[in-house]
Amino acid sequence: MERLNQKTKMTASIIACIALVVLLVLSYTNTGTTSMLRSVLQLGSIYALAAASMNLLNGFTGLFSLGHAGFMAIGAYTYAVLTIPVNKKANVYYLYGVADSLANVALPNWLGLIIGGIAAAIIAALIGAAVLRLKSDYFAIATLGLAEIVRICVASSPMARITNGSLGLKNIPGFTNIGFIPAYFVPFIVVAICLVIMFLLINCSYGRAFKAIREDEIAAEAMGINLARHKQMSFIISSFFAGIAGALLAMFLGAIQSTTFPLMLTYNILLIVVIGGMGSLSGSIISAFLVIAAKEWWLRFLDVEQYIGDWQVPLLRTGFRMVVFSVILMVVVLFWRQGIMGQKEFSWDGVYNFFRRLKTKFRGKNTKAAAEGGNANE
Amino acid sequence: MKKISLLLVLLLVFSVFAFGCGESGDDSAANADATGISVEGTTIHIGVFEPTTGENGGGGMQEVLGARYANQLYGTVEINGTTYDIVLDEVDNQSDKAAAVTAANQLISKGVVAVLGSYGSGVSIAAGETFMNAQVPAVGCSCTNPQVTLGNDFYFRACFLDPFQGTVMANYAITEGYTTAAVISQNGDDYSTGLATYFKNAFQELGGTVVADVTYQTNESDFNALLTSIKAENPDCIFCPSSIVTATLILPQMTANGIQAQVLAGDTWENAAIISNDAVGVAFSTFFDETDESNAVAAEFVNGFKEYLNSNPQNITWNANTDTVAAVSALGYDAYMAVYHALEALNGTDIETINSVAIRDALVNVSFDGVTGAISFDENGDAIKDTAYIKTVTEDSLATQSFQFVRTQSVADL
Amino acid sequence: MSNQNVLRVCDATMQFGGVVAVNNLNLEVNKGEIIGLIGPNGAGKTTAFNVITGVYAPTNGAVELNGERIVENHPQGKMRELYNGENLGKYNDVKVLTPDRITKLGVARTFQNIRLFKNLTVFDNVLIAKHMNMKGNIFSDVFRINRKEEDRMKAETLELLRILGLEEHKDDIATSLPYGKQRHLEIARALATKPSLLLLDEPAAGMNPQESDDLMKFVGRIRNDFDLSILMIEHHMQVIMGICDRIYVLDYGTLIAEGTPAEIQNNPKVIEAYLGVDE
Amino acid sequence: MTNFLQYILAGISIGSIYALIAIGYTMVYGILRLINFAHGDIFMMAAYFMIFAMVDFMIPWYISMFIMIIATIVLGVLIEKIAYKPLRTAPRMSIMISAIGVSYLLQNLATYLFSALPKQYPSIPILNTTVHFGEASTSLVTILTPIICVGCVFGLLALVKYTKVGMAMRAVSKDFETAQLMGIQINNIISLTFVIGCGLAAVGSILYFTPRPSVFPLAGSLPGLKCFVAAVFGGIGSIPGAVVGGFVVGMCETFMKAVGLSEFSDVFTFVLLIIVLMFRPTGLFGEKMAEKV
Repeated sequence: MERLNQKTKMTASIIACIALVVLLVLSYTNTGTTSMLRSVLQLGSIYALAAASMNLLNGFTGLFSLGHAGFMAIGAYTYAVLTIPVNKKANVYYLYGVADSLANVALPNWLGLIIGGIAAAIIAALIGAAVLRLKSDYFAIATLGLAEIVRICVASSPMARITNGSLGLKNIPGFTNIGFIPAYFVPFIVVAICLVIMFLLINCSYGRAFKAIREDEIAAEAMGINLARHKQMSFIISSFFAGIAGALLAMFLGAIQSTTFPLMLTYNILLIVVIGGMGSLSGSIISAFLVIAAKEWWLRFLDVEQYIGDWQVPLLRTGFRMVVFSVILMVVVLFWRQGIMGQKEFSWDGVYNFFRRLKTKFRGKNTKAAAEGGNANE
Repeated sequence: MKKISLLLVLLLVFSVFAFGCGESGDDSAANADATGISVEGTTIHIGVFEPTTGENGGGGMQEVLGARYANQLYGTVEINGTTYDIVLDEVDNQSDKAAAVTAANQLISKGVVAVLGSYGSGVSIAAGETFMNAQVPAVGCSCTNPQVTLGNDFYFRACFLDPFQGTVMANYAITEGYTTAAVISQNGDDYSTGLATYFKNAFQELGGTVVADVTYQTNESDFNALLTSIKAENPDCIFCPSSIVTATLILPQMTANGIQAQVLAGDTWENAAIISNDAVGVAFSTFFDETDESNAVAAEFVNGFKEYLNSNPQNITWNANTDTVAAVSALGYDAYMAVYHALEALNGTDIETINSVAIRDALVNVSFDGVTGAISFDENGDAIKDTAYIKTVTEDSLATQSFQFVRTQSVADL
Repeated sequence: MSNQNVLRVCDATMQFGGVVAVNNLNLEVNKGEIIGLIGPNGAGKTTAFNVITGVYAPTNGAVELNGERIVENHPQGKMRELYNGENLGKYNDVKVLTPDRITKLGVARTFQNIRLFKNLTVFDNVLIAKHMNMKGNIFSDVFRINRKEEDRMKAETLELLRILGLEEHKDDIATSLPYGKQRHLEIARALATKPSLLLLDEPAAGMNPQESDDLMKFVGRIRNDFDLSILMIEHHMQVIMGICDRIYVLDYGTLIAEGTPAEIQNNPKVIEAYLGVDE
Repeated sequence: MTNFLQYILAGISIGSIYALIAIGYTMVYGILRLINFAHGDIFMMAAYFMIFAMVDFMIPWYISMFIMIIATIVLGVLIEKIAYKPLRTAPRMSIMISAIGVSYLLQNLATYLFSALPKQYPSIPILNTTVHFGEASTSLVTILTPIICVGCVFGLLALVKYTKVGMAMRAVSKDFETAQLMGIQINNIISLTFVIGCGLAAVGSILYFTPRPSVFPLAGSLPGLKCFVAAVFGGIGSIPGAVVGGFVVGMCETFMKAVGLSEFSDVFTFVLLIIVLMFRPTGLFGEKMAEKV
């Protein structure tokens, strides 16, 4: 493993950032045919946040939770209920009417976003005390039950005047310009801020404590780490970001329903986490974009019957895309267990060494010995 | 230190580019405002935005068939001396809202100038904003929720609405002499819950009593306990707006539980999949009747469409293994025809390029005889309809695999 | 050497259902001592460790650290009928600190089957042990408000690794170390919690005579350098006899002998129960 | 009173099917420590096999039944060989994720092959005969279900307790590696577990779909989830626990519906589950497993 010096890394980082930004701007200014790209990027970033927050719990703290959709639902509904403009409430709650206490409430969307996250965190704090004592599989099923409870309660009739019951909410304010920053970039900025916080978290002392719990609970406890408190913390933080991701999803969709947050959503996010690598935030981010782009965009052609001349390409018809997608997932799970990144985070050293290895491979057998000699010197 | 500086650089760069693109961004937005999406070359792309997988995959596919058939018949249009080919771009919204938005964007990025669909209101509501922002008109087929078109100038629809349908069924129940009703609806489903509420309100207003109001979960398949509690109340009729899947589950269980009450339902039940011994006697409202002789357009459509279905075994599979014409197929056809007539209306205008905004403006004034009756749109973009077709399943239906038309019902009949 | 008492185990009994793993154990560790705990396999040595460190609550009995009760229990629930040990009624409080609190009070341990944080680096393994004494909360930590604290922890860790001769391995993944080094690392990690009492569970297991000799010297050194009292379980008799001030012998959960190495070596009970069988 | 009887019948009938399927979950868990998320979907595929045999190939029901059970078992064992076996040494989480992946694949495959529209489950004449109990009426299958369920459970318990194979199964569930060292063919035992679990799912699918004759690609997901809850409730890994769990879940949801709280019947089930887990973290009959330190 060869290391690059600090200056090279810095330059590389700056260049990468600028490249990223330029790409984003290009995707923005080019209207018309790139709108698909734009929505995939936005949705991808939201899923990246959701996956990263799940990874914090599943990959970093070793708590196998299946309740993510529930916390996203809490965030999304809290955001939606608090921010729907007052003059549109009558239109939204057209059947049941709106609860009196909410009739004149319309918070600015940034505040709603934060409250959405906090609401999810509060529920997590309440529930966590009870379910975090459970061992792995039991914890998974308890959180799964939790998500189902949230989903059903949100759509139930006693909640109708708040959540509009089964009818769902619409006219949810979307992304708006922040000063000179156009609305299109808002999700990226919010997600970037959240991800930076998460990166800071996993690299600080508390983050290390989480990893210690994942590696060996008993040893972690023997090192003076309070298991209950740290698990609770991880659960709350993960739920907070899940709530934010849910609220962003509500902003992106503009309309939500309890069925927007089924168990399948949790599974989808889990699969993103697995493909990216359990225990790698950068892996989750990369795989979120890849999976969303593949599922929503690149593989779409599989759903449409195609003809080459008169010959109909076999198998291609409605539903085939999802079959191919799930087969790809299985292949990843079975043969590429580490996912894209394993437990490593993105680093320039990693990229550099990856390309070096590639180069060595391509050079073929003749130079292999020489390359090995070079390695030995390191 | 490294991380902090990285973060700073990131923020700095973000703000710098945000400055830079402020103006250019506005420019492009302004462009979009004027014309939406324009047709390039001589091919007009029309998007088909339907669920072909997921909960509503079955019904969605039948609508796609209707649209495909219409496209087969009316595949070209002549506007100001140029002949344009009309091509359908189909996309699956998976009966899922999150997928619906990207699916809608997929269509926009393919450059469609109009969209047909969807089956199920939830996905239509979710995608409505995308179509509106892209200035592309959409014509809903069987999305009956009022929210679809409300406040969206680019969404039209070819069918009637839930408040109308719920009221119609309440009227029907009262005219048939029923005074007590039980209502079964699906938790989390806007169609089922909305329709049930409209029915309840109207039924009570007309002097009936709702004696039981129960709900079930998505994908639930055991209804014995629910039906037992309904049976205890002994209602005259049971209103059960639900998906086809639920219908096929709940009907046999009603028989098994010995429930004699009249079963009423909404438009979704018009699907050959529900026809069975247990379904005999149910009544539901729908948009269209294939045996309606009074409508020549419909008669022609029915013959042609049956032929189309039988031309390919896969079509029959998609149509629940029969060649009965589903109402949603007729709506798919009508939605296509609405766009087609709007395109025709552009002929003779001094338009240089065909664009989505012009099509939208033309749609506002479209008026034609469709398969499901005369179609023109009101200020919300909803087709003006005043009657629903009540259909039932009889012993004959079992052999013919088709529904029997009972009568038309309108709100004013009482 | 002062005779100040560090650890006292009082009448501790640990019963799993009907099986008595530790029976009425009394044990003392004084400041600066190295105490050996020996006995045949399954004698209940590790269980005794688990009682002291709070992993198990004893069925009956108490544990005192520096004169303060950290663990006390009496038979409860179903155990009330199953319990067949002595000293019923002597301990009436129920106080069981969790392992992390006991570690904070200055008791550190290693494990029989090495329990390192396998996929983390050597440096991180030790750094994690510093977490419990960190000043500040999660917000100041995440947003790097108390960088000094973080720098202090890292400096201390580095210093510790240097003292223990693991500095060159600091960026290696824990499991990539050779077996002996992993044992060293586990001890280093325990030392990073700044304990006053160190419990070592078979530190020389699987080592050859040369390695165990080194380990013995190492244990003696850290006792002096870190001002520790040490309680160790060990099977290597050279190690035990060469280093321990006093030795306790367990057999079938019961204490059968205690005394200086010389006394133990000549104790007929021990020879019968343990040495006679083993060697 | 009639109503009460009717509710009891409904509760017992659904409860015993939950119990049958929950056994599949619990056995696989007992042996592999794996929550087989795909079990509900295997149950759904069994129903499609039956439709194929009886409707598409016109085979009489008594033969179809065997064909279907065998096909389901083959499917289950194939899934085990392809998706679970390679992961035997992997962390628990990976194999659980693989199970979720299989479930996802089966649902999508069913949608692709059979379309999302419901298919009519063929009627088995004998099972559909109506039986009267005073004023309460029910079909024969409702009565048969608990009987078959109890029969299967006793058979299974006898197998586990008194046969050599059963002893091997118990050994494997206690300690994988030691069992292997004792000369037990682990792979055969695991396959056998899947054979039994899937066989019961197949039987369960006949009993489930005969009175609820509609099959669609997601038909297995909700019953699957509930049976899974039932298994955990009873203490996953314990066969009598799964049976008790199945009946409790079935009864609870029936009576929640009976008292007019249909909306919250599933909520109640999950709340009950969480409460039970809080007081008995390994379910009602689950073994406490202390981790060795």
